[in-house]
Amino acid sequence: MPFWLELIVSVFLLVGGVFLLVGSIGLARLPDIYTRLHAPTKATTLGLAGLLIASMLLFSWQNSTLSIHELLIALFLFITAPVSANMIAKTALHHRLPALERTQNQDLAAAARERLTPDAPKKKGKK
Amino acid sequence: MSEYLFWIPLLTLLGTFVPLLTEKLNRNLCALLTSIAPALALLLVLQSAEAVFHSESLRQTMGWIPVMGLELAFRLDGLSLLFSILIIGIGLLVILYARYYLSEQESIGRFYAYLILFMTAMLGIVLSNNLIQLWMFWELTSVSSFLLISFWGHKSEARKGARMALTVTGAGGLALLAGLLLIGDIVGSYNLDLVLGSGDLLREHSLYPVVLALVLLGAFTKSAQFPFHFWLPHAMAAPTPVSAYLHSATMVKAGIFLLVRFFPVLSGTELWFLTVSLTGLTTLLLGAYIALFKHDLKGLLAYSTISHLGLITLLLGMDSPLATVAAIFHIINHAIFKASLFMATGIIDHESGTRDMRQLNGLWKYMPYTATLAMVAAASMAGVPLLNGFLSKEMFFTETLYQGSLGSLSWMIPVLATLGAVFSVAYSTRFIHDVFFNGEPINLPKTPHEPPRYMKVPVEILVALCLLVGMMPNFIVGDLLYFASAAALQAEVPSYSLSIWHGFNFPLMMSFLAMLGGLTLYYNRHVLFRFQSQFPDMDAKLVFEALIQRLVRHAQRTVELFENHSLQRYSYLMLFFATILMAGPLLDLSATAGLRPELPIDAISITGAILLTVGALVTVIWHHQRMAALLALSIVGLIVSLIFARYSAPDLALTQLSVEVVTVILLMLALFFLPQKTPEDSSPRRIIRDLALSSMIGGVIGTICYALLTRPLSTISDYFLLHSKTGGGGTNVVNVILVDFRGFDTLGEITVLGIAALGIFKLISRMRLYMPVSDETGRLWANDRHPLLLSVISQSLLPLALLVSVYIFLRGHNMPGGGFIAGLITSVAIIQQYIAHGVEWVKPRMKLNYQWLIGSGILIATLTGLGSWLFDRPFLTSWFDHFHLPILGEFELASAMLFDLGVYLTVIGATLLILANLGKLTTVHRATDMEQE
Amino acid sequence: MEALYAFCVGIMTTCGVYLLLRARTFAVVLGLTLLSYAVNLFLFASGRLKLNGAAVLGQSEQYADPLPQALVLTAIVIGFAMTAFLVILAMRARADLGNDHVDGRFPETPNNNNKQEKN
Amino acid sequence: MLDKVILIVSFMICVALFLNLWRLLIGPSVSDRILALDTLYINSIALILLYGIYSGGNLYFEAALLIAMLGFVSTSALCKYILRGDIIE
Amino acid sequence: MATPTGFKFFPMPIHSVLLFVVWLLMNNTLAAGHIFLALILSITIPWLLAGLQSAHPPIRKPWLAVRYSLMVIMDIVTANFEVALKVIGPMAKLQPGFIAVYLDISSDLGITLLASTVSLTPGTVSAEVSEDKKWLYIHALHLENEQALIDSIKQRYEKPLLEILGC
Amino acid sequence: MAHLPILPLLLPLLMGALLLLPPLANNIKRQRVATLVTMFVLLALSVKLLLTTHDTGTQMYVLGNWHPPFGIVLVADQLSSLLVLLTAVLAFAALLYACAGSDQTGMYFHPLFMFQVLGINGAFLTGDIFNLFVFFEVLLIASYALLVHGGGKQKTQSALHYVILNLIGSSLFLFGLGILYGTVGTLNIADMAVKIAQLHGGEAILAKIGGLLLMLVFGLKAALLPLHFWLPRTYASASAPVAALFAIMTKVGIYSLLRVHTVIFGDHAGDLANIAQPWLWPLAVLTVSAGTLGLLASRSLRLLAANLVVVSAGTLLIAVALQTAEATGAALYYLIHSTLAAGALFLLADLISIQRGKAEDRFVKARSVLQPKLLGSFFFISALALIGLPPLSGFVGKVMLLQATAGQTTTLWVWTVLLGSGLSALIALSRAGTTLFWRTNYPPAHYQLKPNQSNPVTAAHPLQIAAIVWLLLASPLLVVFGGDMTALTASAAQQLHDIDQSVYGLLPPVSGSPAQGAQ
Ligand code: NA
Ligand code: NA
Repeated sequence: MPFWLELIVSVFLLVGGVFLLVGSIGLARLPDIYTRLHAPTKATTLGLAGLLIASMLLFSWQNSTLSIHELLIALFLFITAPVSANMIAKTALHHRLPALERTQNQDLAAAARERLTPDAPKKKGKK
Repeated sequence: MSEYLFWIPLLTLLGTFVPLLTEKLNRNLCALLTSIAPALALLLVLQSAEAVFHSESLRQTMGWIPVMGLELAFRLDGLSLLFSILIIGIGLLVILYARYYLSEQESIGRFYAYLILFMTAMLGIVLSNNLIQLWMFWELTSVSSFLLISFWGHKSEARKGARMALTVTGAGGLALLAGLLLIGDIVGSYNLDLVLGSGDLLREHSLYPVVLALVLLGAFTKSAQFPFHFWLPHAMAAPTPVSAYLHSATMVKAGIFLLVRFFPVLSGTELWFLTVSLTGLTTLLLGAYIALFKHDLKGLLAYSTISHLGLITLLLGMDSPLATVAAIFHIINHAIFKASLFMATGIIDHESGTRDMRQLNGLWKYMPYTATLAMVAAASMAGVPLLNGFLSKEMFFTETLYQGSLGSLSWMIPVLATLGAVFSVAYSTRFIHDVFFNGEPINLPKTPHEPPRYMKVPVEILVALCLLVGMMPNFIVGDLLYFASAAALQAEVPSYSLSIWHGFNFPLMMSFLAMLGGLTLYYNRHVLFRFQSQFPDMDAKLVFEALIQRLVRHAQRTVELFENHSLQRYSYLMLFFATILMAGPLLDLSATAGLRPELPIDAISITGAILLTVGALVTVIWHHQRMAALLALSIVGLIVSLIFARYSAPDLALTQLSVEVVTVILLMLALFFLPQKTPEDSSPRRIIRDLALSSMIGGVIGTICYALLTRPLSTISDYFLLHSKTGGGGTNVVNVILVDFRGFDTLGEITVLGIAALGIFKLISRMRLYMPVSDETGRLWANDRHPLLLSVISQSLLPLALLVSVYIFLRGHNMPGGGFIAGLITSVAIIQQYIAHGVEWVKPRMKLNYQWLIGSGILIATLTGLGSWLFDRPFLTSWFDHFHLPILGEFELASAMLFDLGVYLTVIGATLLILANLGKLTTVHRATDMEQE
Repeated sequence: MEALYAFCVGIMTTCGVYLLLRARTFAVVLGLTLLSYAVNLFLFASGRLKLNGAAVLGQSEQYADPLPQALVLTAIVIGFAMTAFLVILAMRARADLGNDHVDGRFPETPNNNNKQEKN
Repeated sequence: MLDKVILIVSFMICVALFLNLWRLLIGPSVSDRILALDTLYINSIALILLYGIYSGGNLYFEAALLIAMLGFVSTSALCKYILRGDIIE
Repeated sequence: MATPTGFKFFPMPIHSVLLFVVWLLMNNTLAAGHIFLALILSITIPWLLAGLQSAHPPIRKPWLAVRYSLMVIMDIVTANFEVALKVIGPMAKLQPGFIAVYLDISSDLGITLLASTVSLTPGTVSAEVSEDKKWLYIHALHLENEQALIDSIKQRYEKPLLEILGC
Repeated sequence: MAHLPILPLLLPLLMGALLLLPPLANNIKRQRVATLVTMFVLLALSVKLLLTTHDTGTQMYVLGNWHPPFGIVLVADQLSSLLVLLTAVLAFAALLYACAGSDQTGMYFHPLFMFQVLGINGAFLTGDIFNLFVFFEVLLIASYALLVHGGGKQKTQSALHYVILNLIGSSLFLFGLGILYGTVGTLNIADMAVKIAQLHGGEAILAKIGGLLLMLVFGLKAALLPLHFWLPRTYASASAPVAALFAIMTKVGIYSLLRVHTVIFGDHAGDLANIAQPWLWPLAVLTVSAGTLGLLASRSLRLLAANLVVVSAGTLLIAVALQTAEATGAALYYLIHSTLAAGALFLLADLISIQRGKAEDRFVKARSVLQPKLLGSFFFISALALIGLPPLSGFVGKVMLLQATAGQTTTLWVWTVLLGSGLSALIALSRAGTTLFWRTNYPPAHYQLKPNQSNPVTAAHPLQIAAIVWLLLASPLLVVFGGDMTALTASAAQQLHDIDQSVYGLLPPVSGSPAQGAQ
């Protein structure tokens, strides 16, 4: 295997590994369920993407054909991760899990829980 | 020369059906037709008499079950002849008698059938020339007598009496069986001829005492010897014809017959003498004594029967040839007078409505003819001269005088015998005086009068016999007695004389004493009655029933002690047993590790092991919070599939993963209907106990696993690796094993899955549910039934998932995958639609009949296997070939694919039948029922 | 490695058996699931452990024993069917008997089962 | 070099797995645990892919794919259970 | 199974294309046999599943869709680093908060795509959609300027999505 | 008829699948006809199979044309064909009975019934130890589903115990199989027998554990103490045709013990010869004792019948423990007899409990049955047979067993419990019969059916009567043709104990040579 390829693969692997680790660190460290949601849903997906690219490169070289079926895993993850996050967020809201005290707009969480529209003065999104 | 022997019992056996078939006809006709078979049998017996009287024993043998030494072997010698004549003769009289005894409402057909069946059994016993056959008929008498005694089954005493008789005689029968089998084992044959010739062999065998005890148990229970006598009086609950038959000539005489039959081989020892004679003596005295106090006529006769049986037993126990002759003679005499007495009692009962001697008085006035008959018979029972009872009693007294086996105590036997005779005279006198004289009847239900003409005929015949035998013994029974004795002794018959006058001698004095004593005793009976009345009246029936009740209660308590319907105990016992079975041999295993080199440990493995361990432990620790436990369990499942992946089993990893998810979904579906928390209901002791056992098992299993892993092994698998491609057409050996080498396992496996689904559907249907309206904290459920994102994304993933499952399916034969995994992926994808959209949305849009899927899946797999029959190969022989098509290139077709399709369909059908229907449960009545506990 | 593997099997057996011996159906289900994991790993181990030896011809140099794998696969499927049935039976028991005790009732006090039936 | 990198990355993933386990154990809420499990699934995919790279085998892709798919189903079912109790209604 | 909308053979043309590509992707091949197979599957699977699909607005501007995807991917990559730093950095500095975004996009698919994008791009997670599908509730890991975040979501993601889907 | 040995499996399998599909699905009348015809054909085939094995020797069916020891084989020797025939006879009666209406008290009776027969036949016919496991599971899962047929609390409750205990059993089975494969590396029973004999040292010890675990598992099915506790209530709660069919289930365990512990761990197994014996015989004696107590303790006829099953299972286990051809032959005869008689009693108990109203089959005073003569005669006959009283088949079996156990060190124990169990059965059944039929509120003659009863009592359906008669007829026939029957069982036992036939005859001359000739 040429050194450059090994290097690239290594870099992707390391990046992937780091992001996976960071995601899990976030999961362990972050202070409330809502913040914890962020870490794994994206850091880990990106981390996995790193590994997948490394794998693609390596196997493409090894088998001398384009090996891109790993993309499928990435595709799946990118499609499903937001839904998982959404569902977990819903459970957190449903269980009225306390957000970090300094979380802004906690009243919105209450509205979100009941799937209502936010109060009239707070319609900040309106153009 | 004697091919007709088996016709004797066969005729009566066939005759059993006659009354059942002719019951609908007129009762007289029924009785008449019923008599035909026994009458013919009697003719056959009498026809053989001549041969027997020429010292021949007739024999007939037919093969039956050689493996168990059972043959149909009949033997007619003097003893059998005597008994056969008694059995059939008295039986015929009873048939006639019963015709008038039973009321119009009672099923005479059933009665006759039981009676003839019983007769058959008795004939079978006395004609047997094979021990097992003998036992067969022996037990048949117990059974058929049960039917007879319990003929009036709606009466409690009849039921209890019958059960008691059956239990006691049945138990004795089992002992007898053991004894006979031992005899057969010792002698090496069950043939009576051979056995009778092996007396010395038996007597000298170390097991002789056991054999003797067992055989005597059989004989004594049957012939109501003390202490097994108690059943007999209660068998009087039977209709009187039954008593007349069972307690004179047949049932109880079977025991006596057995003693006589085995006399040549078992007697002649100290043991025989002591047990048999002492038992007989006790029974004789006890029966005679109690008989006096019975107010019930049949009760009196019952104890009298016991007493006379004791007398015969005593004679046999004396172990002398002459005593045996006397015993046989008394068998005849007792049968005759006792049968007639019972019949007379029946007439009295029938015509006056009671048998209580306190009510019955002075019947002489109402039924003088019957009274005369009864009085003659009773006199015979008392041993009055010129009647048959006198003769055998004289012989009995003689024999008591001439034996000396009790040494210096031998004088007691004649004394006690005389004492017995005193009581015998006393109760006979009571029978005569208390019933026919002694004033006027008291409160009789009916006004007595003479019975119908033909009801008296049997009694007349029997009483006539009493007189005839009593006066002309030689003429009437001389030959019969002689040859019966010869057969019984299997040796020279000693000389004896059957005359009515032997001069003034000691026995005559004993008779005289007995007469005198008896009359005196009867005259002063009130003193004795008063004396007796201070003892509590022990009802054997009650005692026996109480005993059985106690036995039952103890049994119930013991059973409940162990069988307490606690699954925890049953599981514990099984697992404990398993631990013992495994740990025992393990202690012998000197070195746990074998010689196989071990793989090195790495960080990932340690991580996996820790995750797995923690997951498993946490599942246990959290099992009270079920949802959390489920999460912990999921970790374990995940790690297990990673382990499979690690150790070169990709197929297993895939399968484990997909099964895991379906299982978790299923558990959640179920959890909804189950309590969310497990209460703490194990005591600390139980927890420690369970922990101890489970860690023992875990340790043992782990050790075995390690021991296996470290030992080299050569298996048959090289063959599979070698032939997978060439013979099975696939490179994924595991898959080829599944669909080809061991495709039959897989066929079974999908059948299991299909059956499970059917069973689950069966369980779900008509289930009453408790549906919680809130979670365990009391929080109402969220109102968002179908979250938007989930719905949209799940929907768009479905085609993709299906594509993946096709991919997994198609590559299965050559790469990890296959029908099972593909089926699970498809199912999970569809389940995801149910989760995201709900049943109401999915159901109309997907009209798959899951049941049909299961059926067709199994069918396809089976038919694929059957396809090989077309090529004359065994079931499931696979076929594959490579084809080449232009443009598309080369591809492979294999029957295994079709088989796998069957697997695929079954899996989908089964999984969805389970999950979708489970989901459906709630759609209709969501949040209606509340928790109920 | 073999020792570690055996340890894992042992631990799962222990936990599974302990849960099997609990009084509630759900715990028993969990226990059986754990036990069947242990059983599957055990059966798998009867072919010994092998790294990089997937029994796919041409994919490895030395192959792991494929036969136990096939057996485990069958065992997994059958185990799934059985677990599923048990789970639903547990539901049914809850529905029919009103509780989720494995005996369908709570342990009795010793003095209420003295009813005797006479005949 | 690649071997060492793989070793390092596998070590990272192991640490990540432990962190997931830690979160799963301490919770505090069920949502946290579901999240931890979801992350555990993703890290397992990573582990499998890494093992595939390490062993040069082509046999592990499907396992990774399956975890991705089934992990999602499992997570959404668990959440649905928390939300509605009844996951199929 | 009924086909509510679309052609008889291609009830879901986009799906068909996707399936075709994915099949070849999975098999890592362009062999004729597989192309044939992919063709069959990309027709039959949508056809089989047509009943289980809700009607979605067709993609009006496919190229814009591709551009959008690439942009999102870039956003994911760059912003992931930010999140990584925040995760590793001191927790005390975090200023999380909820926001509600009013939705102009109305189709289910559009809302889903927007919410997914928001979740994938770092710093934000779509937590809930209001029952009337007019509001998207988002949790932000570090909320400094609420309005700016809302505007950026609407401008950067919602607008192109509206164009792509046409509603 | 080259495919004869597999037909007893394929027939119920195919019919089971077809019953799930139109036109048979959801049409009870068609299903009845279909399954009855199937069972009848199966009966004929089983007779043919038995005759064939008797005349031309063991039939081996090489599935997939993969020759032993590699593929799965079916082995139809005299023993297995005899049991397949027995199953057919019993199942036919159970099905007849069910067709009178109890098949409609729940779903899927007919397909489940077919699968149940499949599982039983499979367990009898297979020559492969793992395949035996698979068929065990088939018969178990079908039995789980059949057990809850008809519904009701009792069924659910006892099913829960039955299922969980058997699931534990299945796990132990797999542990055992894992150990055996891990020591000998083969699954074919005959091949295993050859290889077991060559084991020494640590491997032998491990294999011993495997063998003992299998003993436990088979013991669980065969109701060996202390694994029998589940049986009485389970059998007593099952619906009548199911309980009747279950009468064969303990025999599957006994058969497997015979097969595995005579062929694999038999006399010739070297270090591992007769490993189960020291456990088996005392436990078997205790099993009979437990069943004996159970007989006395039973409060209902069905419980009594179930305890009779325990007694007969224990009795058979004693014979199995003896490991002699004579004992096995006797046991086979007794097995046939006890299975059919117990099946009849279960069916009869159902009729009685239907006709006795609220009291069902409990031993209490109650109203009289509607057909006292008919049911009473049936009861009497089956009681005679089950107690072991002449002239019905029970005594032949029992006497032969006693003969087979004579002259051993254990004779005293064995005879005592065997005879004791007979006495206990006598007491229990005579009490049961007199109570059920005679201890009535009104004498039968005065009993009239009131027209407006909430729970109308119906006379037994002709099919139900036919089913019982069919089973009861077997008992006298077994005695009348006792010579032939005992010769048959003796020959089957001889064959099983003959290592040349039961092991070497089933393997290629040189074990391990690739004999595969497929494709
Ligand atoms: Na009087
Ligand atoms: Na539902």
